[in-house]
Amino acid sequence: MTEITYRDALKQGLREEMLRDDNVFIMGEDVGLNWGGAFKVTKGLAEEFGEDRVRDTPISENAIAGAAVGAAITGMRPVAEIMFGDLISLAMDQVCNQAAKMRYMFGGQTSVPLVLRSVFGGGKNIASHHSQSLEAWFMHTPGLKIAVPAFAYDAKGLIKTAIRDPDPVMFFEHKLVYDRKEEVPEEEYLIPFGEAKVRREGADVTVWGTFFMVHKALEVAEELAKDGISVEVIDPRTLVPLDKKTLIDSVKKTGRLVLVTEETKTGATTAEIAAIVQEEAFDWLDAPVMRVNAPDTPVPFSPTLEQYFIPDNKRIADAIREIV
Amino acid sequence: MTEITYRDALKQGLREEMLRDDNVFIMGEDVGLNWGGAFKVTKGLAEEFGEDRVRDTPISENAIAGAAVGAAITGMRPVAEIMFGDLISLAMDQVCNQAAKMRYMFGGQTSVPLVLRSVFGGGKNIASHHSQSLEAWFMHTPGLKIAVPAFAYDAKGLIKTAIRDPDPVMFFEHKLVYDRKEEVPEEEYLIPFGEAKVRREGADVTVWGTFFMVHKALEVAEELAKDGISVEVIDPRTLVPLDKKTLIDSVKKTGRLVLVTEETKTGATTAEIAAIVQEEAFDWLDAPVMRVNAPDTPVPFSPTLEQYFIPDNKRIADAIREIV
Amino acid sequence: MAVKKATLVDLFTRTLKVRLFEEKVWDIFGQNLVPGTLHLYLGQEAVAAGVTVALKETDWIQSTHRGHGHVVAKGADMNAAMAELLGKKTGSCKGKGGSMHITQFDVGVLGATGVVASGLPIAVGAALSAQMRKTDEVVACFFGDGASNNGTFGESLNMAAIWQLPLVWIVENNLYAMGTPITLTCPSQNIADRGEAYCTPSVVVDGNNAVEVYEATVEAVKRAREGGGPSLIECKTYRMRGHSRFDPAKYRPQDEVDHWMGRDAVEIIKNIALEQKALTEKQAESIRKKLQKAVDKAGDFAIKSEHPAPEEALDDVFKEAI
Amino acid sequence: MAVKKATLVDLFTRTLKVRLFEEKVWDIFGQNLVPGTLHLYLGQEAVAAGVTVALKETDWIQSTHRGHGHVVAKGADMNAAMAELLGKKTGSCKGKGGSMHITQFDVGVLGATGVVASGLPIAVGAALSAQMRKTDEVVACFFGDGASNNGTFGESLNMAAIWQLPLVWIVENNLYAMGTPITLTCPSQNIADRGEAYCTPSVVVDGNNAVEVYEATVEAVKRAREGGGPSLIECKTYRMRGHSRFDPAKYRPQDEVDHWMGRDAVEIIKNIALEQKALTEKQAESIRKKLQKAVDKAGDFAIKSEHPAPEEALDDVFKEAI
Ligand SMILES: Cc1ncc(C[n+]2csc(CCOP(=O)(O)OP(=O)(O)O)c2C)c(N)n1
Ligand SMILES: Cc1ncc(C[n+]2csc(CCOP(=O)(O)OP(=O)(O)O)c2C)c(N)n1
Ligand SMILES: [Mg+2]
Ligand SMILES: [Mg+2]
Repeated sequence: MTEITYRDALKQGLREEMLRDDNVFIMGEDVGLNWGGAFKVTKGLAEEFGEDRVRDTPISENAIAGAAVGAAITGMRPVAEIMFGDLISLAMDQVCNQAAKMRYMFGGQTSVPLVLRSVFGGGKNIASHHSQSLEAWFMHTPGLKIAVPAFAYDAKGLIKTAIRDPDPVMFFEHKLVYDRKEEVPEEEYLIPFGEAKVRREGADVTVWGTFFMVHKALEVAEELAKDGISVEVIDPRTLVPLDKKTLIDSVKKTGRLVLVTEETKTGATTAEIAAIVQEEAFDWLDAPVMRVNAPDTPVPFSPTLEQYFIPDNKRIADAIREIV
Repeated sequence: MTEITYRDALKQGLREEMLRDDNVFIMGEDVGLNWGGAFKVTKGLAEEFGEDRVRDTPISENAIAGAAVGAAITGMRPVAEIMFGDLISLAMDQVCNQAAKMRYMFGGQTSVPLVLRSVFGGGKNIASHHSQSLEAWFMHTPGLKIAVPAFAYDAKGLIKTAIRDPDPVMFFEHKLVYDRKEEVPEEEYLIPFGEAKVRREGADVTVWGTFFMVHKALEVAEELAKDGISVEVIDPRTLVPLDKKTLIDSVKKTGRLVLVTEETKTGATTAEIAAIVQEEAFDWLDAPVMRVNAPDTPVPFSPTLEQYFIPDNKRIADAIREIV
Repeated sequence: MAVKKATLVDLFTRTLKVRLFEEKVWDIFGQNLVPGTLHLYLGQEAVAAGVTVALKETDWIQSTHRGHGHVVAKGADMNAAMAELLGKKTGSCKGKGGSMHITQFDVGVLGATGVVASGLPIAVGAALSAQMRKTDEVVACFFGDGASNNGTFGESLNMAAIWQLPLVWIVENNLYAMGTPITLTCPSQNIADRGEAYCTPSVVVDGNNAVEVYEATVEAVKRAREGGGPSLIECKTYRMRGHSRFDPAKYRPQDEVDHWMGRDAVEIIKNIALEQKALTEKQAESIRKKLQKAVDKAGDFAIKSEHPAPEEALDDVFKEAI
Repeated sequence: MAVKKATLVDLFTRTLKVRLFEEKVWDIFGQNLVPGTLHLYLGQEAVAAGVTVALKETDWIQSTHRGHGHVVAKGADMNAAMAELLGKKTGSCKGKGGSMHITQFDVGVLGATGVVASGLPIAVGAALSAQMRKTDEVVACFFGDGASNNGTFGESLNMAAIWQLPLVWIVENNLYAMGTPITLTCPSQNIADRGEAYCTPSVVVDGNNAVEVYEATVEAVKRAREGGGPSLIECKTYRMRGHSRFDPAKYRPQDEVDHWMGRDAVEIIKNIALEQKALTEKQAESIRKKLQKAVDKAGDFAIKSEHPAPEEALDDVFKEAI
């Protein structure tokens, strides 16, 4: 196995699926020859598969999503890219009212097998319109599946599963992990949706988080181990379907839970997880479920401000210490 | 005091503010002379104030919201109407990226005193695109205030407060209460944001809910009283700012909490409330916080299906009985 | 272009079929059997007929909130369509969609949508798919004058134009969006002007004349099938009723109403067919009877059908429940 | 129209000011002092200069992600603008906005936005406000060729046209949206064609010639102020650099690059001013020196300014904290 980046793992997954199935194609702004995607995920694919199958679009987010819907219901397997997750705000109708609801409102007549790739998160100092984490909007939209890979291995396995799924999949990436390297098999593998991964086993407290926060949580777990605090870290990998079992089992073991995401706190995915866990593991909880999130503000530009905005290791460690 | 409908209470509030301040104006699809709003809330106002101040727009949701932003920052007090809450999906960029973030990302230079009125909820058999309850999307968007009146009295007092607020207010109404009558003072009064109302006092369990579910909860409370179960019912009236204190105090008294909204369950506002309460009143909770919501599906058309979809008195009562 | 006699009969038949279907719906609605709201297609029948007669079975249409006419004209099963309006289990969408989402996919209906103008990008995607799958399928996308003011209009027209997609845009300009006259919301006389801005050949036709609609569609479909890209056809037409269920449409000037009521789509195509000797009065009458019978049957079927079981509300979110 | 000598000097001065500001930004960026990304205005200076010289102080502009040039030309404090780019507490947005949101409201900048095309409806609202408040204010709204493919374009042009708002649409057609050439995403040669579809008088000008831009804007502003409604001015121009910070813009054909690099906006207005004897070489040089000094000062100011305190991240969400 060779070490490759999250970016290249994604590209491998996309490429394998395009080789496997002629109906898979990519569309989005600057995904093609001249740029290869704002984060270069699709770089090289237009050269290999042609500009027809790796298709640059106008700056028309709602039409990109809608065209993916129309193509999906008539037999294609579109992988649409919205350059920044913040910009899905322009495509909410096609994503949430059309893609998500079509199978249902047409009584099962239509399948909408599309993948919508986009990227969330701060840390790049690109301010309020290019740094948000909006996965909660989609988790609250019945009919959408949601993948949230934090590791290269998962990125490859999940994108392939997403493309083969008969239903619309929101495939969310994170800016700060594109360059992260890790061993990824060159051969084909699929990662089923709805299976969380215990990234580190522990006995005292469970930490559940997404995207870059998984990496921070693992660092914190390592640090706290020195103080004799044993932290279990769970990475859900998909939000819909959600692997409740792995989480609840862990909480029943540790009795304590800290949730960590980069979202602004109120109404984040962590609220849902907290609600579920207190419902389903009430008698096992020895302390309130703690939430570590960004504050309820837009994402600021200045590095000093943005660093304060994004949860850091200290805040995660503090939350853990508060309840163990 | 005379009994008037929620619809007319809203209209009174709008009219009073338009009389008070020349900069207040209304814009939206079919709000004017020929229709008076899809739910007739603005009926008669164009006749009184002219088509300039009660302005019919093209079917351009994002531009309606955006034009409200531009007018608000330059000195006007726009009250924009989006005909159905589901259609705000077309205006998410202007609402969530522009209106909500402008004061912040411009470092406090700009005020965006706009009100965006819209309507949520099912019960009218108008299917997946006209029946949703999407307030959670906005609660998860820092920079927006959110009013959710369930009573005529509140509708009037809150719309007036909303119009005078220096920040963007999402003003959400509910289809099934427009016709509900109640005593409403003819003279001016304002209801401050962030003050919940205890609709009924009780000792055994707290029920917190929004919109039509407040009315159902009150019915259920009445029924359960016959069985000796004493239910306290809280209506938050605004979601942002959120009156946590009234709720937490109540939970500390009753030890039990049931949350009821018409939203689809996963990621609803009830998830946030559950998360907050278990955080802040962990030691007072004698049972898990229960959530009563719609299932995670689009809203179905057929009356039999829609009735099943929307939480009913029985489901609310069952949840209460499960924990008392 | 000389239209074949058989085609004239087809145009007459489809126009009338939609008319009778809608009258039946209105009748059942009057009996309080149709839940929710309704956007009747009455008055605009010639558009759906003219367009669909020019299409092949393998072609697609994208419908709107005013969709009954489109799907019936495209060949939807009338029993299932009527049952859908009544929210029955036997409806084409199992009662989950209703009037605004009435759809029969297997006869080439991509979908009917409650969000104005949201069908346009979906039609773009279907046309792109037709092109990429190297089929000869063409997509006809219906939408209203009001829809042309929504952002998706420009995005979709542009995308279809740059990719030269096999698409025909059908604007049903019935002069109103709910109560708002087009003069209040459109600075030009014709929506078709906007098509030209996207280098899309655009024409204006009499939308109450099924032959005019048909001929324009034939030309557009031919261009689309030959790889010549999209076209736009603006059909000037008029609603016979209000916008939705209880709207008396008082906001429309009486002379305007009178003018259009005198231009009945069924009468117009019938007279053309009679003049061209494609049809005799007797044949026309026998067609009407046959259609009426089918429509009545659909009504009975719908009324007698069962409601879905409540728990069916939980099905069809995903292919497999999660 | 004969342009006054003083105006030519103003046009030269503003064009050069923006140029020097941007060169300074690029220089500081090279020192790794500018966080995040940058969309330099280099090459397009004549557009901002030509438009803003035609406006009054009380008029408004709506800016974009490529906004430094707009705000500096409109009269923003260069110290505060530069400090904003560096994320400093002294920045016009207190370091919360940065390059993509660089805004100084009190000189008439409605805002700079990171969402392409999102400024258009905001400009509509500001123009509506100007009209309703019965002022003579005019709004000029900048946006790119790429932006004209977004849905808000049509919605906004339409609204401005039907309400006859005092608005001037300024399309900066620099032939690319990131790496995507306009030929791939626009079926016609000119974006201006789309203005005509909304009954908006539309012209195409040389965007590297400040005088041409100025003259077209004067006419449009006059129309707007007199209640004649919106106009559209398409300025053909070109980026001197890549789209954003590290883009070498290799995708642009060399002969195209050469052609445009030979059409330097500063040189063009300088030569006109010299020819018209509005300016001598010496005067031009003294203007340059003065501007350079101000720009250098802004750079020093920005570099020396303090960073905001971390907790300031919590301020300014609402007028009063909740
Ligand atoms: C995006 C959107 N905005 C508003 C509505 C409410 N609405 C339903 S139909 C309609 C009028 C549509 O007018 P037009 O496109 O001309 O179609 P017509 O009803 O005349 O057939 C409106 C405003 C909606 N369903 N979707
Ligand atoms: C709605 C939206 N889509 C995509 C992007 C990413 N993006 C930023 S600038 C840009 C190109 C804009 O092109 P144009 O409007 O021509 O302006 P230019 O950069 O050439 O000045 C893109 C695609 C964005 N910021 N907003
Ligand atoms: Mg219409
Ligand atoms: Mg450009």
